[in-house]
Amino acid sequence: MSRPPRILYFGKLTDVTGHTKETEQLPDTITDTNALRQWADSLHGNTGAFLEATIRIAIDSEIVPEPSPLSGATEIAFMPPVGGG
Amino acid sequence: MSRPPRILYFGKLTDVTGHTKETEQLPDTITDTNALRQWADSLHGNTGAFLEATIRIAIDSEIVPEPSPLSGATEIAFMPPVGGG
Amino acid sequence: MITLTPAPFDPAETLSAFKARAEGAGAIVSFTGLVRAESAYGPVSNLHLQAYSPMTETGIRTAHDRAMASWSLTAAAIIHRTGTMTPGDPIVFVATAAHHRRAAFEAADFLMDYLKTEAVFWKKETRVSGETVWIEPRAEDYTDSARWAETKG
Amino acid sequence: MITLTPAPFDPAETLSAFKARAEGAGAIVSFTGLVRAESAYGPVSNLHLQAYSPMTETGIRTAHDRAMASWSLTAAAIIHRTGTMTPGDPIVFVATAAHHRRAAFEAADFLMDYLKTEAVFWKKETRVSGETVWIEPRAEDYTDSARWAETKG
Repeated sequence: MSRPPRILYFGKLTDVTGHTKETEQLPDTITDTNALRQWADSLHGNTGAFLEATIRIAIDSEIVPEPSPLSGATEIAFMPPVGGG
Repeated sequence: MSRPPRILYFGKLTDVTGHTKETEQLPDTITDTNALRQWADSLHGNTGAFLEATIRIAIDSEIVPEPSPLSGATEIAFMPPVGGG
Repeated sequence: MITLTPAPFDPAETLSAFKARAEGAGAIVSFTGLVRAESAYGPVSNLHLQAYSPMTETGIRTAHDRAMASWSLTAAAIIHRTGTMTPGDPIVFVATAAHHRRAAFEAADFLMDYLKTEAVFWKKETRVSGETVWIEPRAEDYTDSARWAETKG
Repeated sequence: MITLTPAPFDPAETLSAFKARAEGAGAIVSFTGLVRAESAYGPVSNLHLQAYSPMTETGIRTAHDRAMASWSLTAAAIIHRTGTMTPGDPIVFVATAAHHRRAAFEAADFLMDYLKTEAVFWKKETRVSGETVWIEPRAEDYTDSARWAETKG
Protein backbone atom coordinates (compact mmCIF):
# COMPACT_ATOMS: atom_id res chain seq x y z
CA MET A 1 0.00 0.00 0.00
CA SER A 2 1.22 3.49 -0.86
CA ARG A 3 0.98 6.30 1.70
CA PRO A 4 -2.09 8.55 1.40
CA PRO A 5 -1.40 11.83 -0.39
CA ARG A 6 -0.89 15.22 1.26
CA ILE A 7 -3.82 17.56 0.57
CA LEU A 8 -2.99 21.27 0.19
CA TYR A 9 -5.31 24.30 0.20
CA PHE A 10 -4.41 27.67 -1.30
CA GLY A 11 -5.84 31.16 -1.45
CA LYS A 12 -9.37 31.63 -0.14
CA LEU A 13 -9.61 27.92 0.66
CA THR A 14 -6.99 28.51 3.36
CA ASP A 15 -9.57 30.65 5.12
CA VAL A 16 -12.29 28.01 4.68
CA THR A 17 -10.16 25.22 6.14
CA GLY A 18 -8.10 27.27 8.58
CA HIS A 19 -4.91 25.61 7.33
CA THR A 20 -2.85 25.12 4.17
CA LYS A 21 -2.30 21.41 4.71
CA GLU A 22 -5.09 18.92 5.47
CA THR A 23 -4.70 17.31 8.85
CA GLU A 24 -7.20 14.54 8.07
CA GLN A 25 -6.02 11.51 6.12
CA LEU A 26 -7.73 10.86 2.77
CA PRO A 27 -9.89 7.69 3.05
CA ASP A 28 -9.14 4.82 0.62
CA THR A 29 -12.67 5.13 -0.75
CA ILE A 30 -11.89 8.52 -2.32
CA THR A 31 -10.39 7.51 -5.67
CA ASP A 32 -11.02 10.41 -8.07
CA THR A 33 -11.15 14.23 -8.10
CA ASN A 34 -14.96 14.36 -7.98
CA ALA A 35 -15.06 12.29 -4.80
CA LEU A 36 -12.18 14.32 -3.40
CA ARG A 37 -14.05 17.60 -3.87
CA GLN A 38 -17.14 16.18 -2.10
CA TRP A 39 -15.01 14.80 0.72
CA ALA A 40 -13.17 18.12 1.29
CA ASP A 41 -16.41 20.09 1.14
CA SER A 42 -18.18 17.91 3.71
CA LEU A 43 -15.10 18.03 5.92
CA HIS A 44 -15.16 21.86 5.88
CA GLY A 45 -18.71 22.97 6.46
CA ASN A 46 -20.46 22.00 3.19
CA THR A 47 -20.09 25.53 1.83
CA GLY A 48 -19.67 24.40 -1.76
CA ALA A 49 -16.27 26.15 -1.88
CA PHE A 50 -14.53 22.96 -3.03
CA LEU A 51 -17.06 22.27 -5.76
CA GLU A 52 -16.55 25.53 -7.67
CA ALA A 53 -15.40 25.05 -11.26
CA THR A 54 -12.88 27.91 -10.89
CA ILE A 55 -11.03 25.82 -8.30
CA ARG A 56 -8.57 23.61 -10.15
CA ILE A 57 -6.93 20.48 -8.77
CA ALA A 58 -3.23 19.73 -9.18
CA ILE A 59 -1.83 16.25 -8.67
CA ASP A 60 1.90 16.20 -7.96
CA SER A 61 2.24 19.80 -9.20
CA GLU A 62 0.35 19.28 -12.47
CA ILE A 63 -3.14 20.69 -12.98
CA VAL A 64 -5.30 17.78 -14.16
CA PRO A 65 -8.40 17.49 -16.34
CA GLU A 66 -11.39 16.30 -14.33
CA PRO A 67 -12.42 13.81 -13.29
CA SER A 68 -8.96 12.28 -12.82
CA PRO A 69 -7.99 9.25 -10.73
CA LEU A 70 -5.98 9.93 -7.58
CA SER A 71 -4.08 6.65 -7.55
CA GLY A 72 -0.36 7.03 -6.93
CA ALA A 73 -0.65 10.73 -6.01
CA THR A 74 1.86 12.03 -3.43
CA GLU A 75 0.43 15.55 -3.22
CA ILE A 76 -2.93 16.99 -4.22
CA ALA A 77 -3.59 20.74 -4.23
CA PHE A 78 -6.83 22.74 -4.43
CA MET A 79 -5.97 25.85 -6.46
CA PRO A 80 -8.24 28.90 -6.68
CA PRO A 81 -7.58 31.15 -9.72
CA VAL A 82 -4.05 32.54 -9.62
CA GLY A 83 -3.80 36.29 -9.94
CA GLY A 84 -0.08 36.89 -10.12
CA GLY A 85 2.04 38.50 -7.42
CA MET B 1 30.67 99.27 -25.54
CA SER B 2 29.64 95.76 -24.52
CA ARG B 3 32.24 93.08 -23.93
CA PRO B 4 32.96 90.80 -26.89
CA PRO B 5 31.15 87.45 -26.68
CA ARG B 6 32.69 84.14 -25.62
CA ILE B 7 32.97 81.70 -28.54
CA LEU B 8 32.49 77.99 -27.74
CA TYR B 9 33.27 74.92 -29.85
CA PHE B 10 31.69 71.51 -29.32
CA GLY B 11 32.09 67.98 -30.63
CA LYS B 12 34.36 67.49 -33.61
CA LEU B 13 35.10 71.23 -33.72
CA THR B 14 36.92 70.81 -30.40
CA ASP B 15 39.42 68.68 -32.30
CA VAL B 16 39.72 71.26 -35.12
CA THR B 17 40.39 74.15 -32.74
CA GLY B 18 42.21 72.26 -30.00
CA HIS B 19 40.02 73.92 -27.36
CA THR B 20 36.38 74.31 -26.33
CA LYS B 21 36.60 78.06 -25.76
CA GLU B 22 38.07 80.52 -28.27
CA THR B 23 41.15 82.28 -26.96
CA GLU B 24 41.04 84.96 -29.67
CA GLN B 25 38.74 87.94 -29.20
CA LEU B 26 36.00 88.41 -31.81
CA PRO B 27 36.78 91.55 -33.89
CA ASP B 28 34.15 94.32 -33.98
CA THR B 29 33.88 93.89 -37.74
CA ILE B 30 32.25 90.45 -37.37
CA THR B 31 28.59 91.35 -36.97
CA ASP B 32 26.59 88.35 -38.17
CA THR B 33 26.71 84.54 -38.19
CA ASN B 34 27.95 84.31 -41.79
CA ALA B 35 30.96 86.51 -41.03
CA LEU B 36 31.51 84.59 -37.78
CA ARG B 37 31.71 81.26 -39.63
CA GLN B 38 34.24 82.67 -42.09
CA TRP B 39 36.30 84.23 -39.29
CA ALA B 40 36.40 80.96 -37.27
CA ASP B 41 37.27 78.93 -40.34
CA SER B 42 40.18 81.17 -41.34
CA LEU B 43 41.42 81.20 -37.74
CA HIS B 44 41.50 77.37 -37.69
CA GLY B 45 43.13 76.21 -40.90
CA ASN B 46 40.49 77.01 -43.53
CA THR B 47 39.19 73.43 -43.47
CA GLY B 48 35.58 74.43 -44.16
CA ALA B 49 34.55 72.75 -40.90
CA PHE B 50 32.83 75.93 -39.66
CA LEU B 51 30.94 76.46 -42.90
CA GLU B 52 29.05 73.15 -42.86
CA ALA B 53 25.26 73.49 -42.82
CA THR B 54 25.00 70.71 -40.22
CA ILE B 55 26.86 72.93 -37.74
CA ARG B 56 24.28 75.11 -36.01
CA ILE B 57 25.03 78.33 -34.15
CA ALA B 58 23.54 79.15 -30.75
CA ILE B 59 23.51 82.67 -29.37
CA ASP B 60 23.08 82.84 -25.59
CA SER B 61 21.92 79.20 -25.52
CA GLU B 62 19.34 79.55 -28.30
CA ILE B 63 19.91 78.04 -31.74
CA VAL B 64 19.34 80.85 -34.25
CA PRO B 65 18.14 80.98 -37.85
CA GLU B 66 20.90 82.19 -40.16
CA PRO B 67 22.12 84.68 -40.92
CA SER B 68 21.50 86.33 -37.55
CA PRO B 69 23.12 89.45 -36.09
CA LEU B 70 25.56 88.96 -33.23
CA SER B 71 24.90 92.28 -31.51
CA GLY B 72 24.44 91.97 -27.77
CA ALA B 73 25.53 88.33 -27.63
CA THR B 74 27.30 87.18 -24.46
CA GLU B 75 28.04 83.64 -25.66
CA ILE B 76 28.12 82.10 -29.09
CA ALA B 77 28.42 78.33 -29.61
CA PHE B 78 29.23 76.26 -32.70
CA MET B 79 27.14 73.09 -32.39
CA PRO B 80 27.71 69.99 -34.53
CA PRO B 81 24.68 67.64 -34.70
CA VAL B 82 23.80 66.32 -31.24
CA GLY B 83 23.53 62.56 -30.98
CA GLY B 84 22.30 62.04 -27.45
CA GLY B 85 24.31 60.60 -24.58
CA MET C 1 18.49 33.87 -11.29
CA ILE C 2 15.13 33.23 -9.66
CA THR C 3 14.49 33.69 -5.96
CA LEU C 4 11.26 33.17 -4.06
CA THR C 5 11.73 34.39 -0.51
CA PRO C 6 9.71 34.92 2.65
CA ALA C 7 12.36 37.44 3.82
CA PRO C 8 12.48 41.17 2.96
CA PHE C 9 15.00 42.17 0.29
CA ASP C 10 16.61 45.45 -0.78
CA PRO C 11 16.11 46.35 -4.47
CA ALA C 12 19.22 48.57 -4.53
CA GLU C 13 21.48 45.81 -3.18
CA THR C 14 19.95 43.44 -5.68
CA LEU C 15 20.61 45.85 -8.55
CA SER C 16 24.19 46.23 -7.38
CA ALA C 17 24.75 42.46 -7.40
CA PHE C 18 23.00 42.14 -10.74
CA LYS C 19 25.14 44.85 -12.32
CA ALA C 20 28.29 42.99 -11.24
CA ARG C 21 26.91 39.83 -12.86
CA ALA C 22 25.80 41.60 -16.05
CA GLU C 23 29.40 42.49 -17.01
CA GLY C 24 29.57 43.60 -20.63
CA ALA C 25 25.94 44.72 -20.99
CA GLY C 26 25.16 48.19 -22.31
CA ALA C 27 21.68 48.43 -20.79
CA ILE C 28 20.17 47.33 -17.49
CA VAL C 29 16.49 47.76 -16.68
CA SER C 30 15.10 47.09 -13.23
CA PHE C 31 11.54 46.96 -12.01
CA THR C 32 10.60 47.15 -8.35
CA GLY C 33 7.04 46.49 -7.24
CA LEU C 34 6.05 47.87 -3.84
CA VAL C 35 3.03 47.23 -1.65
CA ARG C 36 0.70 50.17 -2.12
CA ALA C 37 -0.83 51.94 0.85
CA GLU C 38 -4.15 52.26 -0.98
CA SER C 39 -5.94 49.59 -2.96
CA ALA C 40 -9.07 50.12 -5.03
CA TYR C 41 -11.03 49.50 -1.85
CA GLY C 42 -9.27 51.73 0.67
CA PRO C 43 -6.23 51.87 2.95
CA VAL C 44 -4.21 48.66 3.16
CA SER C 45 -2.81 47.26 6.37
CA ASN C 46 -0.90 44.31 4.94
CA LEU C 47 -0.61 41.95 2.00
CA HIS C 48 -0.06 38.21 2.30
CA LEU C 49 1.30 36.15 -0.60
CA GLN C 50 1.15 32.38 -0.95
CA ALA C 51 3.19 30.45 -3.50
CA TYR C 52 3.05 26.76 -4.35
CA SER C 53 6.55 25.33 -4.66
CA PRO C 54 7.84 24.09 -7.00
CA MET C 55 4.96 24.99 -9.36
CA THR C 56 5.43 28.74 -8.82
CA GLU C 57 9.19 28.55 -9.48
CA THR C 58 8.69 26.34 -12.54
CA GLY C 59 6.33 28.88 -14.09
CA ILE C 60 8.70 31.76 -13.41
CA ARG C 61 11.61 29.72 -14.79
CA THR C 62 9.70 29.15 -18.03
CA ALA C 63 8.98 32.88 -18.42
CA HIS C 64 12.64 33.66 -17.60
CA ASP C 65 13.94 31.24 -20.22
CA ARG C 66 11.53 32.57 -22.81
CA ALA C 67 12.70 36.15 -22.11
CA MET C 68 16.38 35.16 -22.32
CA ALA C 69 15.81 33.56 -25.72
CA SER C 70 13.36 36.10 -27.20
CA TRP C 71 15.45 39.19 -26.41
CA SER C 72 19.02 37.80 -26.36
CA LEU C 73 19.53 38.96 -22.79
CA THR C 74 22.97 38.74 -21.23
CA ALA C 75 21.39 38.26 -17.78
CA ALA C 76 18.04 38.34 -15.99
CA ALA C 77 17.05 38.20 -12.33
CA ILE C 78 13.70 37.76 -10.63
CA ILE C 79 13.05 38.05 -6.91
CA HIS C 80 9.57 37.58 -5.52
CA ARG C 81 8.39 37.86 -1.95
CA THR C 82 6.01 35.49 -0.23
CA GLY C 83 4.50 35.88 3.23
CA THR C 84 3.21 39.02 4.88
CA MET C 85 4.25 42.51 3.74
CA THR C 86 3.22 46.02 4.70
CA PRO C 87 2.83 49.12 2.47
CA GLY C 88 6.15 50.25 1.01
CA ASP C 89 7.70 46.79 1.17
CA PRO C 90 9.18 45.46 -2.10
CA ILE C 91 7.09 42.55 -3.45
CA VAL C 92 8.94 41.89 -6.68
CA PHE C 93 12.18 42.85 -8.38
CA VAL C 94 13.04 42.11 -11.99
CA ALA C 95 16.28 43.06 -13.73
CA THR C 96 17.29 42.50 -17.33
CA ALA C 97 20.61 43.18 -19.04
CA ALA C 98 21.19 43.39 -22.79
CA HIS C 99 23.44 45.06 -25.31
CA HIS C 100 20.72 47.52 -26.28
CA ARG C 101 18.04 49.26 -24.30
CA ARG C 102 15.03 48.18 -26.35
CA ALA C 103 15.65 44.50 -25.52
CA ALA C 104 16.20 45.21 -21.82
CA PHE C 105 12.99 47.28 -21.56
CA GLU C 106 10.79 44.83 -23.45
CA ALA C 107 12.05 41.79 -21.57
CA ALA C 108 11.53 43.40 -18.16
CA ASP C 109 8.03 44.47 -19.21
CA PHE C 110 7.26 40.92 -20.43
CA LEU C 111 8.52 39.31 -17.20
CA MET C 112 6.46 41.70 -15.08
CA ASP C 113 3.35 40.99 -17.13
CA TYR C 114 3.89 37.29 -16.53
CA LEU C 115 4.49 37.76 -12.81
CA LYS C 116 1.45 39.99 -12.32
CA THR C 117 -1.02 37.85 -14.26
CA GLU C 118 -0.04 34.22 -14.72
CA ALA C 119 2.41 33.49 -11.93
CA VAL C 120 1.15 31.04 -9.33
CA PHE C 121 0.47 33.29 -6.34
CA TRP C 122 -2.51 33.87 -4.10
CA LYS C 123 -2.77 37.27 -2.55
CA LYS C 124 -4.73 38.33 0.50
CA GLU C 125 -5.21 41.99 1.31
CA THR C 126 -5.93 43.01 4.87
CA ARG C 127 -7.44 46.47 5.00
CA VAL C 128 -7.05 49.04 7.71
CA SER C 129 -10.78 48.48 8.33
CA GLY C 130 -9.92 44.91 9.36
CA GLU C 131 -11.60 43.36 6.32
CA THR C 132 -9.58 40.71 4.45
CA VAL C 133 -9.98 39.90 0.76
CA TRP C 134 -8.32 37.35 -1.51
CA ILE C 135 -7.52 39.35 -4.64
CA GLU C 136 -8.93 37.88 -7.85
CA PRO C 137 -7.25 38.39 -11.26
CA ARG C 138 -8.04 41.70 -12.92
CA ALA C 139 -9.19 41.96 -16.55
CA GLU C 140 -6.56 44.72 -17.08
CA ASP C 141 -3.76 42.32 -16.22
CA TYR C 142 -4.91 39.74 -18.74
CA THR C 143 -4.93 42.42 -21.42
CA ASP C 144 -1.32 43.36 -20.64
CA SER C 145 -0.16 39.77 -20.79
CA ALA C 146 -2.03 39.09 -24.03
CA ARG C 147 0.08 41.76 -25.77
CA TRP C 148 3.03 39.40 -25.86
CA ALA C 149 1.17 36.47 -27.39
CA GLU C 150 0.80 38.51 -30.59
CA THR C 151 4.41 39.62 -30.95
CA LYS C 152 6.57 36.86 -29.52
CA GLY C 153 6.40 33.12 -30.11
CA MET D 1 15.67 65.49 -10.16
CA ILE D 2 18.18 66.11 -12.93
CA THR D 3 21.92 65.77 -12.43
CA LEU D 4 24.66 66.29 -14.98
CA THR D 5 27.95 65.23 -13.46
CA PRO D 6 31.59 64.77 -14.44
CA ALA D 7 32.03 62.38 -11.47
CA PRO D 8 31.28 58.63 -11.47
CA PHE D 9 28.01 57.58 -9.80
CA ASP D 10 26.62 54.32 -8.45
CA PRO D 11 23.26 53.25 -9.97
CA ALA D 12 22.38 51.12 -6.93
CA GLU D 13 22.92 54.01 -4.49
CA THR D 14 20.90 56.21 -6.77
CA LEU D 15 18.04 53.71 -6.89
CA SER D 16 18.12 53.48 -3.12
CA ALA D 17 17.83 57.27 -2.74
CA PHE D 18 15.13 57.40 -5.40
CA LYS D 19 13.08 54.68 -3.70
CA ALA D 20 13.14 56.68 -0.46
CA ARG D 21 11.91 59.74 -2.37
CA ALA D 22 9.22 57.79 -4.28
CA GLU D 23 7.27 56.97 -1.09
CA GLY D 24 3.81 55.74 -1.95
CA ALA D 25 4.56 54.50 -5.48
CA GLY D 26 3.62 50.96 -6.46
CA ALA D 27 6.09 50.66 -9.33
CA ILE D 28 9.66 51.86 -9.86
CA VAL D 29 11.52 51.36 -13.12
CA SER D 30 15.20 52.12 -13.46
CA PHE D 31 17.42 52.19 -16.51
CA THR D 32 21.20 52.14 -16.34
CA GLY D 33 23.29 52.72 -19.45
CA LEU D 34 26.86 51.47 -19.34
CA VAL D 35 29.83 52.13 -21.61
CA ARG D 36 30.14 49.10 -23.87
CA ALA D 37 33.49 47.43 -24.41
CA GLU D 38 32.72 46.93 -28.10
CA SER D 39 31.28 49.47 -30.49
CA ALA D 40 30.22 48.77 -34.07
CA TYR D 41 33.82 49.48 -35.03
CA GLY D 42 35.77 47.40 -32.53
CA PRO D 43 37.06 47.43 -28.96
CA VAL D 44 36.57 50.70 -27.10
CA SER D 45 39.20 52.28 -24.87
CA ASN D 46 37.18 55.21 -23.57
CA LEU D 47 34.20 57.44 -24.24
CA HIS D 48 34.20 61.22 -23.77
CA LEU D 49 30.96 63.19 -23.39
CA GLN D 50 30.56 66.94 -23.75
CA ALA D 51 27.46 68.81 -22.62
CA TYR D 52 26.57 72.47 -23.13
CA SER D 53 25.20 73.96 -19.93
CA PRO D 54 22.55 75.13 -19.42
CA MET D 55 21.17 74.08 -22.84
CA THR D 56 21.67 70.38 -22.10
CA GLU D 57 19.93 70.61 -18.71
CA THR D 58 17.10 72.68 -20.16
CA GLY D 59 16.37 70.02 -22.78
CA ILE D 60 16.43 67.24 -20.20
CA ARG D 61 14.19 69.28 -17.91
CA THR D 62 11.64 69.68 -20.71
CA ALA D 63 11.60 65.92 -21.36
CA HIS D 64 11.35 65.27 -17.60
CA ASP D 65 8.38 67.63 -17.22
CA ARG D 66 6.65 66.12 -20.24
CA ALA D 67 7.09 62.61 -18.78
CA MET D 68 5.78 63.68 -15.35
CA ALA D 69 2.64 65.12 -16.96
CA SER D 70 2.03 62.46 -19.62
CA TRP D 71 2.27 59.48 -17.28
CA SER D 72 1.23 60.97 -13.91
CA LEU D 73 4.53 59.98 -12.33
CA THR D 74 4.99 60.36 -8.61
CA ALA D 75 8.74 60.92 -9.13
CA ALA D 76 11.44 60.82 -11.80
CA ALA D 77 15.22 61.08 -11.68
CA ILE D 78 17.81 61.49 -14.41
CA ILE D 79 21.57 61.35 -13.92
CA HIS D 80 23.91 61.77 -16.86
CA ARG D 81 27.68 61.62 -16.93
CA THR D 82 29.92 63.99 -18.79
CA GLY D 83 33.69 63.71 -19.22
CA THR D 84 35.75 60.60 -19.86
CA MET D 85 34.46 57.09 -19.05
CA THR D 86 35.80 53.60 -19.63
CA PRO D 87 33.88 50.39 -20.53
CA GLY D 88 31.54 49.30 -17.75
CA ASP D 89 31.13 52.82 -16.35
CA PRO D 90 27.54 54.05 -15.93
CA ILE D 91 26.75 56.84 -18.43
CA VAL D 92 23.12 57.40 -17.65
CA PHE D 93 20.56 56.47 -15.02
CA VAL D 94 16.83 57.08 -15.27
CA ALA D 95 14.27 56.15 -12.65
CA THR D 96 10.51 56.60 -12.74
CA ALA D 97 7.92 55.94 -10.06
CA ALA D 98 4.18 55.60 -10.58
CA HIS D 99 1.16 53.90 -9.10
CA HIS D 100 1.08 51.32 -11.88
CA ARG D 101 3.83 49.58 -13.79
CA ARG D 102 2.72 50.48 -17.31
CA ALA D 103 3.22 54.21 -16.63
CA ALA D 104 6.62 53.68 -15.00
CA PHE D 105 7.86 51.52 -17.90
CA GLU D 106 6.63 53.83 -20.64
CA ALA D 107 7.96 56.99 -19.02
CA ALA D 108 11.43 55.49 -18.47
CA ASP D 109 11.48 54.29 -22.07
CA PHE D 110 10.43 57.74 -23.29
CA LEU D 111 13.09 59.53 -21.22
CA MET D 112 15.81 57.17 -22.47
CA ASP D 113 14.74 57.72 -26.06
CA TYR D 114 15.03 61.45 -25.52
CA LEU D 115 18.42 61.15 -23.83
CA LYS D 116 19.84 58.87 -26.51
CA THR D 117 18.65 60.86 -29.52
CA GLU D 118 17.81 64.49 -28.84
CA ALA D 119 19.74 65.40 -25.71
CA VAL D 120 22.51 67.93 -26.24
CA PHE D 121 25.63 65.79 -25.95
CA TRP D 122 28.66 65.24 -28.12
CA LYS D 123 30.33 61.88 -27.79
CA LYS D 124 33.87 60.91 -28.75
CA GLU D 125 34.87 57.27 -28.84
CA THR D 126 38.53 56.38 -28.45
CA ARG D 127 39.19 52.89 -29.74
CA VAL D 128 41.77 50.44 -28.48
CA SER D 129 43.43 50.93 -31.87
CA GLY D 130 44.05 54.56 -30.89
CA GLU D 131 41.57 55.92 -33.43
CA THR D 132 39.13 58.57 -32.16
CA VAL D 133 35.67 59.21 -33.64
CA TRP D 134 32.94 61.70 -32.79
CA ILE D 135 29.76 59.60 -32.88
CA GLU D 136 27.07 60.91 -35.20
CA PRO D 137 23.32 60.32 -34.59
CA ARG D 138 22.08 56.90 -35.75
CA ALA D 139 18.95 56.46 -37.87
CA GLU D 140 17.75 53.75 -35.41
CA ASP D 141 17.72 56.26 -32.56
CA TYR D 142 15.57 58.70 -34.49
CA THR D 143 13.07 55.93 -35.17
CA ASP D 144 12.81 55.11 -31.46
CA SER D 145 12.22 58.71 -30.54
CA ALA D 146 9.63 59.21 -33.29
CA ARG D 147 7.46 56.51 -31.67
CA TRP D 148 6.43 58.96 -28.97
CA ALA D 149 5.41 61.74 -31.32
CA GLU D 150 2.54 59.55 -32.54
CA THR D 151 1.17 58.52 -29.16
CA LYS D 152 1.80 61.39 -26.77
CA GLY D 153 1.21 65.10 -27.20
